[in-house]
Amino acid sequence: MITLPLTSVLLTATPLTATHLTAGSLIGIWVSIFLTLAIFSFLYEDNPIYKLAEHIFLGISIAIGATEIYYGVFKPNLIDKLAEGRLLSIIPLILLVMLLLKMTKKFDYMAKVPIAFIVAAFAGVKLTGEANANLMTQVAQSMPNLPEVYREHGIWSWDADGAGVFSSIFLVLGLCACLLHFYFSAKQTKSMAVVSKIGIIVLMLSFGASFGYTVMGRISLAIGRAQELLGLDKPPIDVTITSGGDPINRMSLVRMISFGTLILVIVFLAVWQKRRTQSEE
Amino acid sequence: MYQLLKRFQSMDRRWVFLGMALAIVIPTLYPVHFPTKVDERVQSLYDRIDQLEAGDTVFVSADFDPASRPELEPFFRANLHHMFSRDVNIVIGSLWPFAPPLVTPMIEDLATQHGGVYGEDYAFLGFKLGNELAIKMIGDDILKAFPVDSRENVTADLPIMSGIRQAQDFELIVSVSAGFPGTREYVLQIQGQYDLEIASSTTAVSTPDYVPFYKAGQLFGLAGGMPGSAHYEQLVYRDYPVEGVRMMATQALDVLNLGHLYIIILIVFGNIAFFLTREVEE
Amino acid sequence: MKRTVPLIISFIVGVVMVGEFFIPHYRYRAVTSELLEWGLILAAGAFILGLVNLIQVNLPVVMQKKEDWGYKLVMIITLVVTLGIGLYSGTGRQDDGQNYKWLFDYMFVPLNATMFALLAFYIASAAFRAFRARNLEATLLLAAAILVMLARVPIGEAIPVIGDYLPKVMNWIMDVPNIAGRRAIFIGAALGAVSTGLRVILGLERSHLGGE
Amino acid sequence: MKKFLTAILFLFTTAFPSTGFASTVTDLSVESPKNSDGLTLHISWDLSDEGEPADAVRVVRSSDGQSWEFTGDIIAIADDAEYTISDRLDEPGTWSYKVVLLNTDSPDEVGALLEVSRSSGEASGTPVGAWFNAQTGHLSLLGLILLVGWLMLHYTKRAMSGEEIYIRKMPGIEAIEEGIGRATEMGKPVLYVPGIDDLQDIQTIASMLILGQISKTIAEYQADLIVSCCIPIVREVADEVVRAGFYQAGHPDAFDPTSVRFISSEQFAFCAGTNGIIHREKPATNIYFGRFFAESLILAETGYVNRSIQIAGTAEATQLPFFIAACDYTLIGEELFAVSAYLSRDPRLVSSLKASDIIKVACVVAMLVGTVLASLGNDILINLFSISG
Repeated sequence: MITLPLTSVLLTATPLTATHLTAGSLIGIWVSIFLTLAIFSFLYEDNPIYKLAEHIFLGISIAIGATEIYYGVFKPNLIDKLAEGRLLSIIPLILLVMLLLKMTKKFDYMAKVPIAFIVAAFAGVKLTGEANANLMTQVAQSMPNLPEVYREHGIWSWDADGAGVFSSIFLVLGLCACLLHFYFSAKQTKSMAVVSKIGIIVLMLSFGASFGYTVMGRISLAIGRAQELLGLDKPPIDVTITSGGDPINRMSLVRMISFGTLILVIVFLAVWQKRRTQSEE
Repeated sequence: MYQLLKRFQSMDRRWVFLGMALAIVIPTLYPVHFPTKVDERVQSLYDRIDQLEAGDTVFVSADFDPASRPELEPFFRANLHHMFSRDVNIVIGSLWPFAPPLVTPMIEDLATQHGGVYGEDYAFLGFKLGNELAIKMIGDDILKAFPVDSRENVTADLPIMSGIRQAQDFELIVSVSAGFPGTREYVLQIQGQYDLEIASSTTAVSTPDYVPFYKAGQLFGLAGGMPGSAHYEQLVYRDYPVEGVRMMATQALDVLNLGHLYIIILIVFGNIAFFLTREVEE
Repeated sequence: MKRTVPLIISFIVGVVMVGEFFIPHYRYRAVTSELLEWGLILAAGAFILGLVNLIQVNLPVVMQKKEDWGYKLVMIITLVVTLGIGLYSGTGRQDDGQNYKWLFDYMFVPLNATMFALLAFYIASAAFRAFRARNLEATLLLAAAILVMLARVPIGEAIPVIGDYLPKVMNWIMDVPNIAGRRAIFIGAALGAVSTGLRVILGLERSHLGGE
Repeated sequence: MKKFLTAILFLFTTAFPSTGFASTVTDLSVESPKNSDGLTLHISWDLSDEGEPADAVRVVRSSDGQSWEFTGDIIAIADDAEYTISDRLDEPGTWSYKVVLLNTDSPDEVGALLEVSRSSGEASGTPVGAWFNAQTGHLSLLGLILLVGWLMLHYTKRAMSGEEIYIRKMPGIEAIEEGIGRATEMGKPVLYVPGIDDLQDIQTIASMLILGQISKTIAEYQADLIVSCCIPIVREVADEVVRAGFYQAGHPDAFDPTSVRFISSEQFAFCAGTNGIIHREKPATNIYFGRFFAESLILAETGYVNRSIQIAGTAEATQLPFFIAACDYTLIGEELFAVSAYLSRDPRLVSSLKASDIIKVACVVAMLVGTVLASLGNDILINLFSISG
């Protein structure tokens, strides 16, 4: 175990000369911290600042999605091509208009054509992809050559994370049991119930692994937020707020803003809570 | 005792939240570093990319958004660094609408560090909606899927795209995937059809889902979650800490310790309380 | 007519798309990539529908000053302003100093990321209050979960004696039972996709066209 | 001494730079690969160690035999190397190829290179595109699809002719009805979330089918229903499905058009919006059927805090542990599809279920037999299931 001093672990980048923080960026940093804490305030209770942040989020996410979709799809794949005079691109335009007629009462049946088109396109594309990668390949990869496995790893090899004949057989039989657990069109006999039970056990081990990994993923994301609130998301630089003013460490500045905003949010929640209890009485 | 356990069980969950917050903030402020062994799946990813030759062209699909950034940004950066420093040409595309504004600064940042020339050493084709359909199109005809790049240059005219028309014309594909659509859809739609070499960097959540693909040879490498990114960082930047680079995943991995312990303790204590009180009730 | 045309289109498009896997000829691929492009455009069109629908739902709430109308107003204003700035800024919208970039960096990023980060807290609470070793299955699930959590962080490897074996056992769980379980689910999902796909193509599945 | 030797060696190597390998191009061949798109040619050649020395080679091509252009990268000459490139063409037709020998100081102009006749002889080829990829794996995939189709149609016919195809009853089905009953007693709504994926996803389709049946039951019980959608098209369809359900139950007037809502197509905005519904409207029963991602836990947790009865079903393996943890009843994977078939008794669904059951048993048999065969050194079954690109 190596304990590194805080500065060397977190502040690895070479400090640059102080950069000027524009008013826009400064306000941005505050807004970003405020919105972060506003969402976190939901953990206390559903409250007005959370709702405010939530609705800003609803609005901004749809707007950014729409903007990116415009520049990512409509413009290059439709508008530009029409502007070049590509006649074939009139067909998707017509289909698009038909889809948008969905919003009218009178012609909404027209939308069935583009919907049929897109659903069938997805269905056709997924059909071969799933059958190939998720069925054929997985079955093909579940037929181990046991003597070869034995030559390579023996019955059980710690060095190879437990690979070996035991694990190979476990994999094949476990997979068979799981598949038979999902066999619905027969009454369950006693022997089938046993197989099904084995299948469930294997599935539960699999879900357990999933659970462990998911916990890790979620905590990782919270760490990301903590790094930003504590000013550890950017290289350590000195910034000036007013031109010609004294340089201040960006990390300290962010921490000051975070702390101040946290107090603000807590005070707000306390006042809001008090008022609510009063009005209930 | 029973009363105490009962109260412990019905404790306001906001105390649990507060504990979680402390379990994250404290080690972030005062980190303790433990060395780790590099995962075999990450090693094979690294080795394959390390074998690329100067002039090879790789397609990177950046399919993540701000929400999954902590896990994937470190990999994305280290991966670009790795390939730029080997003079590999990098073509980047995305299937997530929120990716372009997020990844553009990262790409530019790394390109500037390595003196990459846009259009020759790297290019960002932008975002394409349509999930499986878009992936199928990348397999069929990438120039048709992305007629222009993110800077509105005609994609076919970019020097980096000469000789490239389909996914199989790339040396390999790196899918940096935060979920749907992502690695899984690449594997399903085009990996088998064209026998492509695909590597995946993914969130912890998707990792158990992608392990069968790795074991079946459908992926040649898999960097799962924060440890995956941290291991890759450690392979790319051999020494820790590195001057001028923030190894964000490696830092975060040290914070994860306490977070995991906290959850384990919660599960164990929650269950003990549950069983003790249940016995009394019965 | 209103019913037959969509069904014919479903059939043709579906069959052409299935054929894409089996027919590598470039002339055929020219057709499929064209159809795929139309698919992309329609998928984008569906997004416009959502946008309009959102305004259709929320505007009356604001007009009639129903509950939470203030928030809905904030939402509509944010939407309109962001969209306006985004469309106005053009290709350079992601450059430094652009308003669109500001909105994305300082508003969308923290909101999106924090929403996700809430999950860490909910998992803690679920772990404490909901995850119970009620029976054999749940016990196995929990045991596997704890083992994976411990082995996946550096501190697990640092535990004396068992620290060496923890990652190995975890990898075994990932490589053997996990794969067995996943493959069963994958195979089932693939069969589902094949049968549903065939139903859509053959016109037996019409729920997406509004029932029978 | 060592230093001195190194210096000598250094002088020697710089004074007489490497002159490359003596090389002559032999056996230049141009072939159209099998099962290709008709715009690809494979060019291969050998180098014999005679003639003038060179460092590298590069391929030039021409569609008319007149004007030549480079294609592909510069390839360094090495011992024992095999030279093959796959060339992508812009248009079909007959293409001629030459291999040009390069020295590091060679001019970069195609014409100049050809003039100094440092190029090989010509070889030409015409790409032939395949109209059907007839490799074993592709054939067995096609066979599999046709088999599933045939089984489906076969059992549909049998089901239509009145034959009862058995599906075992799953415990989840009773849970749904109980949940609706509870909501009616409490006078609170039932919240139905059909996942967050597109309509094309089979889980969403199954969810819509179940929603049709559930809305019928809800209309009969005269309970309230809220459907919270993440995808606009899903909302449209859910709207019609619920409307039809209320109509079939004989209560078309009870249908409230605002009950089927589009929240947002952004995952977390959707999640926040649906959370809001759970917090503000406090449904008695929450049903989550469909494809879920990260939002599953937040929704299930919020529902748990609000003491709703929760029933979940998804085929999304990553989210199942949380549903199992926080919900009262969870349908795992395909059980979701089985429930939709059981509830609707739709011959088409029942037949698909039957068809996939048969294929599953076939897979089990194939894997067991395949393992035995593979262990005996026979890879026939593995090859049957393998597709190479």
